[in-house]
Amino acid sequence: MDDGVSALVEMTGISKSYGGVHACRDIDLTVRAGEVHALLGENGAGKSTLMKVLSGDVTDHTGEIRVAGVPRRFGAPVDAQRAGIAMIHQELDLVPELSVAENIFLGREPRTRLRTVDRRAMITMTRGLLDRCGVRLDPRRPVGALRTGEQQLVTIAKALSLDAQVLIMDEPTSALSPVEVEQMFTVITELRRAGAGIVYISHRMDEIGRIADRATVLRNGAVVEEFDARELTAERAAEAMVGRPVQAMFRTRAVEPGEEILRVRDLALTPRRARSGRREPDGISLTVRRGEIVGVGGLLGSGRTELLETLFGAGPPGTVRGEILLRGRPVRPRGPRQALALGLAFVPEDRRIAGLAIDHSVLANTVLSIVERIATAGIVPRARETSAARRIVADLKVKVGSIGDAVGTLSGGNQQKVVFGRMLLTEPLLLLLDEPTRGVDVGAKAEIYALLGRAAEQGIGVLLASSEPAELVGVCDRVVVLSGGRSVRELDTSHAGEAELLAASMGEGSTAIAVDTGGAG
Amino acid sequence: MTRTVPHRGSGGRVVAALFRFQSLFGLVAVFVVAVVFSPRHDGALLFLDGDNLFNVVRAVSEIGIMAVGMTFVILVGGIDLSVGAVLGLAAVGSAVLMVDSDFGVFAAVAVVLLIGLGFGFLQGLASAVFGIQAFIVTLAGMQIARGLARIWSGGQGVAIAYGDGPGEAPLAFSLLGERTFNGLVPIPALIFAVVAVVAIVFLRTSAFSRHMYAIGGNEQAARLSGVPVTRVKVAVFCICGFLAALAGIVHAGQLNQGSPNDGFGYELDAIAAVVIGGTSLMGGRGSVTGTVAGALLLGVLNNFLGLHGVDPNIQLLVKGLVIVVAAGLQRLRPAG
Amino acid sequence: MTRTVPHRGSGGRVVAALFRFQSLFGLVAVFVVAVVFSPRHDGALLFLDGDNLFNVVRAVSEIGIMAVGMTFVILVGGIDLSVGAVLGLAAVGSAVLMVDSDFGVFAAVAVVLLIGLGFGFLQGLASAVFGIQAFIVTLAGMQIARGLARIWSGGQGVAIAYGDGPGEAPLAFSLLGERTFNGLVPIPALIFAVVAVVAIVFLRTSAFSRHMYAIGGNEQAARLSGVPVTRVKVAVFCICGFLAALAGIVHAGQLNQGSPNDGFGYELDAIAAVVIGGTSLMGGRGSVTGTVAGALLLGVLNNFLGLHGVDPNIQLLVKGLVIVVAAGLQRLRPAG
Amino acid sequence: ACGTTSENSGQNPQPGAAGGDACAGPDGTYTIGMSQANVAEPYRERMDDDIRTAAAKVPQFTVEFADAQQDNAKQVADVENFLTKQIDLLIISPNEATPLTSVVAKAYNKGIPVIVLDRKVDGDAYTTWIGADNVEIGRTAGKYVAEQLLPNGGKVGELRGLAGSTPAKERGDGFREGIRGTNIDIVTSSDGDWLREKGQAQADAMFTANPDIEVVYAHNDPMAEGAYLAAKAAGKEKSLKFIGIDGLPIPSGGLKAVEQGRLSATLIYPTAGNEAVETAKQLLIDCEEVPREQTLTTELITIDNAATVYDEANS
Ligand SMILES: Nc1ncnc2c1ncn2[C@@H]1O[C@H](COP(=O)(O)OP(=O)(O)OP(=O)(O)O)[C@@H](O)[C@H]1O
Ligand SMILES: Nc1ncnc2c1ncn2[C@@H]1O[C@H](COP(=O)(O)OP(=O)(O)OP(=O)(O)O)[C@@H](O)[C@H]1O
Ligand SMILES: [Mg+2]
Ligand SMILES: [Mg+2]
Repeated sequence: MDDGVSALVEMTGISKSYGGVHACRDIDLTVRAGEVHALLGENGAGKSTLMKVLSGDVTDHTGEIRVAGVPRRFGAPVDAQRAGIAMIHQELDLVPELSVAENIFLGREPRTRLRTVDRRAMITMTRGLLDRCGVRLDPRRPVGALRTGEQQLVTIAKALSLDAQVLIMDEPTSALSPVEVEQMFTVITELRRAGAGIVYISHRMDEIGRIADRATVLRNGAVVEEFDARELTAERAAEAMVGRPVQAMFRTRAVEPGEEILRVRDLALTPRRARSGRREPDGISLTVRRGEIVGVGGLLGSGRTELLETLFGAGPPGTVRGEILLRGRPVRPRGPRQALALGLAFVPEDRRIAGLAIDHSVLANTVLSIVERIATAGIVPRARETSAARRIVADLKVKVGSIGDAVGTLSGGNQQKVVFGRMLLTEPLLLLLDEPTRGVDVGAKAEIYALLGRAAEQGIGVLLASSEPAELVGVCDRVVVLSGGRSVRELDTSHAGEAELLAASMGEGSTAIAVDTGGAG
Repeated sequence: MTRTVPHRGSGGRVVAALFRFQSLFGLVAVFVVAVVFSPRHDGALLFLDGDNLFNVVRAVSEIGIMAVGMTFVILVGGIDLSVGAVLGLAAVGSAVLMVDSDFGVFAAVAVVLLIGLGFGFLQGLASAVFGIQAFIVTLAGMQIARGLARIWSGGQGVAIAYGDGPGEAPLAFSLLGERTFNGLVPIPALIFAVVAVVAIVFLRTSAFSRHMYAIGGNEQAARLSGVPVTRVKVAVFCICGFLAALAGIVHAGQLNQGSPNDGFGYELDAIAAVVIGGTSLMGGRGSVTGTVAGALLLGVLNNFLGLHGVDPNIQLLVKGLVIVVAAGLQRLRPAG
Repeated sequence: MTRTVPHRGSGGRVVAALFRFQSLFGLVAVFVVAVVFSPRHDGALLFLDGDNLFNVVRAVSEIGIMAVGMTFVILVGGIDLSVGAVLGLAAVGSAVLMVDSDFGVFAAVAVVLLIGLGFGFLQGLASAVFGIQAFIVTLAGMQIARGLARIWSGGQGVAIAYGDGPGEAPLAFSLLGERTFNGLVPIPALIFAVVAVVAIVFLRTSAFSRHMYAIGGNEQAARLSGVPVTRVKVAVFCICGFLAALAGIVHAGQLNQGSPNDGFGYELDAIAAVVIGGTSLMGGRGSVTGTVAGALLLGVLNNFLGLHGVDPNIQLLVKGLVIVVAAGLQRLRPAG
Repeated sequence: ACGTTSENSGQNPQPGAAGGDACAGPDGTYTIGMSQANVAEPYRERMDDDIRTAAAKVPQFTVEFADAQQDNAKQVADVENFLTKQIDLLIISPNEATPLTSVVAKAYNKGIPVIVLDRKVDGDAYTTWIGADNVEIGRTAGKYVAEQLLPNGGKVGELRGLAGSTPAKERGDGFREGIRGTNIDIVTSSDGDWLREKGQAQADAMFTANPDIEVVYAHNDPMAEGAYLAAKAAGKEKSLKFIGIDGLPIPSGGLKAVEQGRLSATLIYPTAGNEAVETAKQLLIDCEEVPREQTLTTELITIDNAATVYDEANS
């Protein structure tokens, strides 16, 4: 191990359990200067927990942490930050009401001589940081008004501002599309060159081979393998994580699409009150047929989310123009409830904010959409409720002790499956999925894809928005590319590949997004 | 494949089972103290005297009935400060309708319950549809209900005399002041019990209650899951207004009078009962069982302090401390 | 590389600028109504009479001072129901210390302010450290403060007589009932103004205030960013208790008496002022400017209704409706 | 703890003065401001009503009412509003004495005649005070208990008014004077906060803890009624005697309760509403001097005179 490169951080014998759950068992991990160390593992393998231990968020662990050779015991995140360890959290931990600059410097505000906050310095410094990440954002905008992807960029800038020796990035790219990912890689390369050590957690296997130097794989809270990441293939990594070979990720089945379920023609929405940061549909046409999986591609802010929300009636109130035909009949969902009744189902992008009641049981979260349907005279028979939940939990292979456990104690991927399961229980005609595999591990991804395949076979139509080109190309039959709220291209994935998709996304007709190829600024 | 089965030892299981009844801890503790330190008379524990126990329940029945409705509102993340004033309005309404307008008992009760429901409905609209914070809507509602009660009653308590003549209320209404089962169980206590049982069963079994919890847990998620959020919220305020009006009817029946100042400050007692019972003011977590325990705790405490003739100022201190400690007990729940 | 520039038309910019002052809308509206419909006397608008306007400010100064502290607590997502009772305790304290214990003005004021701060501190501890919901902690705190005030005062209002003898308070204290600047500006109004300005500047410029907003907006994020969450929360309760005690001193000085029942129900007025001023009860959003506007709105409204001799019962209705509408105005803000 | 303020003593008040320029005789029209401490107490609402009724018979008078909601500070603001409006005469029933003293003096020193009802203010910057003597009322109640109800002595339970309020103290003290030297014991005292329901709940506990009580002395009629209800629930309403205070001539008042046999007695606490309007008339229309103090007498009401007094009051 000791190849002359100094270890910035050595963690030895780290264990941590939640109640009876052993999230980390006796883990050793070193982070060296100038390396990108990938931390891999299934959902719930203990990656985030291990890093929370390192960043001083989780404190009731056993084992030892040495920073630059000195044993440390952190009592709070500040302690770790003072020791030069910064972390970008998986769940975006920003304060929506504060501005970008205030968020970045929260807890470490630059002061004037009068001990007041030096706002001007803060804004200038923020500009610098954002430039480094290649984002043009007004530092004074409240973070709550930013898109998920933009927020992720802000957390990255925030972590950079700490000038940390060790930077932990817990799924920093889950909401980013390829362009921003590239930009972030540039930043990482810079940091590495400056001698920082980086722990990189991601479920996007293609990223690992590109950026990481070493990789450690966790399973069941314990280290199972270490690799030299540069010679790591996605298959190899997946196998190490899951413990057995993972079958072909993407389906190969040739589709036999049936009748048309959804036809959208020139859909446009003028919201009653404009909300900044949103890109409402402004001329979208597409069709989905039975058994078909149609992708929705585009860059950050191209209006994918907004399209799905509008179809589901979950967008802002306003005037809808154009046509939405569901099985040939014009419809205009006024709200999620009506949309569900029409046979639509929607899995939102941000499960924590829009998907789950975190403190409530898996049971309560799963059956929420069908309690009325299975009730007689308003009374829900407990047996039917639990059997429905058990069935879907088994079908989706949700890893959970008992369906009575709080959904917040599940790993991210399993939480995602719960939201998914809730929608499948409604037996929809058409599934609207917004980034359904965000933060989901390879194994679970494969399961979800298989599930989508099965749903399609049963004649359900799927409309799937995703930022991952590989996913769109691999899973979908066709991909509709959005730009600036319009549908600009439609690709047949049996002919077109990722490169074409990317080209189409960045291509013509974009007003919101100006692609600046000349580096930052 | 990773298995993340939470392994709980059997000890953990016992503890967990115990903590399911956590909202009763405070009540049990206060009850035990009240028994052990009960004043005696001829060697008998006065506190455990049957009459006394029923008095306790009777005394909390109004707060209890309101607190059940309050639980519903708080479960969806709201709050209702108007219940005390609605109680006053309902008490006045019952009296005026029967005495001045010669309504029969059922007609008067029905109209008053509808008024409570309607008042809750309007508040629900303002809060759920127009998105004004429930605290402020119902703070205003409190003033409005009080004003209406004062105007309706002419500012004075309206006495309820019983009989068949004009200006007299039907004798049936006076039942609310009586006791049943051999003169043991006060009717208000019975009504409280019925309301509580219905609410508990309703919360356990109904689809509607699943919606309530979901809204309190994550409103946006509930909406996207097809929960009719606005409708549920409005309905919950209706229920709360309805129960406050019911409490007002009970109040008028017990006191043979409806006064516009009745129920002043009751909202805080009702909220205290709910919170002591372990319902979170953030919504999404709690139960009516807890609320009933909370209300009884307050009642036992009042009774105990009263039996001992504790100085009223000291009573305030003791009550304050007990409320904090009881609410603190709710925090003991093991995580997960 | 990506640019996501939000394009706002210049019209949008004007609207946005306008809405920055949204918390003043209600005040302006009520003010205009008060002027236009002012009763006249010899042709002069009575409402605009200088004395009258200062009376308005004087009348809201206590609520206003408390509401500033309340804004802080609410910004971090808490609430403080004890302020009214703490005002009473402080009023009693000032009177007793000066009259019975022969304290000087400064000693008495200092002790009373410390008591308020300490009371806030304990409540902050209970809520921030032990995690008991602020609503219930301060509900209990309200009872405890009221009980302490009763005990300390012997249950009766303690009159403050001025003079140098024993049992007399130093004349300096009576300044609180006076007016300055040619007998125009009441001292309490001045104190309110100073408190408000200090708070506004503090909120705009201090790092502490960023931490407050952060805790109210996303406590978890604040904690992860190294914000000393517990310390900030406790501090905020201290400030609120301190300001409630200050309001109590002003109260005693204005009325020449400290009575244990002083400040009864003031907490609701203070909260109403905060909410009308656009501060969210969920925390993380709001301003002292808004709170001041909210307090003045309530004052103008009271004054206007009083000047017109509106029936007190109708006043209740009108005030309730205006509060709802004013709170509703806050919702007009364009999102984002 | 009843101090006085000295700040208005330099203002040269004229006790009993007619208010000089205030009197414009029968041809003037007058706005009277009535500042009420609160209307939550039936007694005070009745006071307002009496003033309203009496003033309606004087065509020159318009009365505006303000309700201070038991808040001294609000009452100060109410009076200030009246001053802004330049009323011709102020009637005030103060929430408490000291806090209202200076604003009342301010009005008085502006030449506005001030009629103080029920509770006094400190100093002498007012035109006249009309009210009853709570200590005297308590004493009468005590004597009645000693002479009529328990001539051989016995045990009494007391239901007190709101802690900290002056009448609660005075009615309690007076009663103790009235029973001094007899064999009567006040075995228990609880706070009923003037409220019927509070009286009922306190009495529940009182009867449980002290089964040998024979008489309940309540500081007002509603609490006495509450105690009666508690006794009835315990089946003791026949063996116990209840006395209250106020004797309001309204359907929910004490006179009816005595007439209907629930209370053994009540003591009239006169509202002084009629007298206030009468005094206003003397001051504004007749330009007469009025006495500085008008103490109204109480009357013991038993079943013998309840109906008559009720009818007289409402005639
Ligand atoms: N707050 C918590 N309470 C209880 N259990 C928890 C908590 N946080 C995590 N766990 C459990 O600890 C285990 C490890 O979780 P962790 O979040 O570290 O996984 P992860 O590897 O980061 O997964 P993912 O890839 O889904 O983010 C899981 O079984 C999870 O259920
Ligand atoms: N100002 C805003 N107010 C409310 N919601 C917003 C706002 N800005 C963004 N959002 C929400 O954030 C999400 C869009 O952010 P995200 O960065 O995920 O965009 P995207 O999915 O990459 O792009 P798109 O889906 O628009 O193609 C949506 O759920 C959108 O509704
Ligand atoms: Mg994780
Ligand atoms: Mg999106």
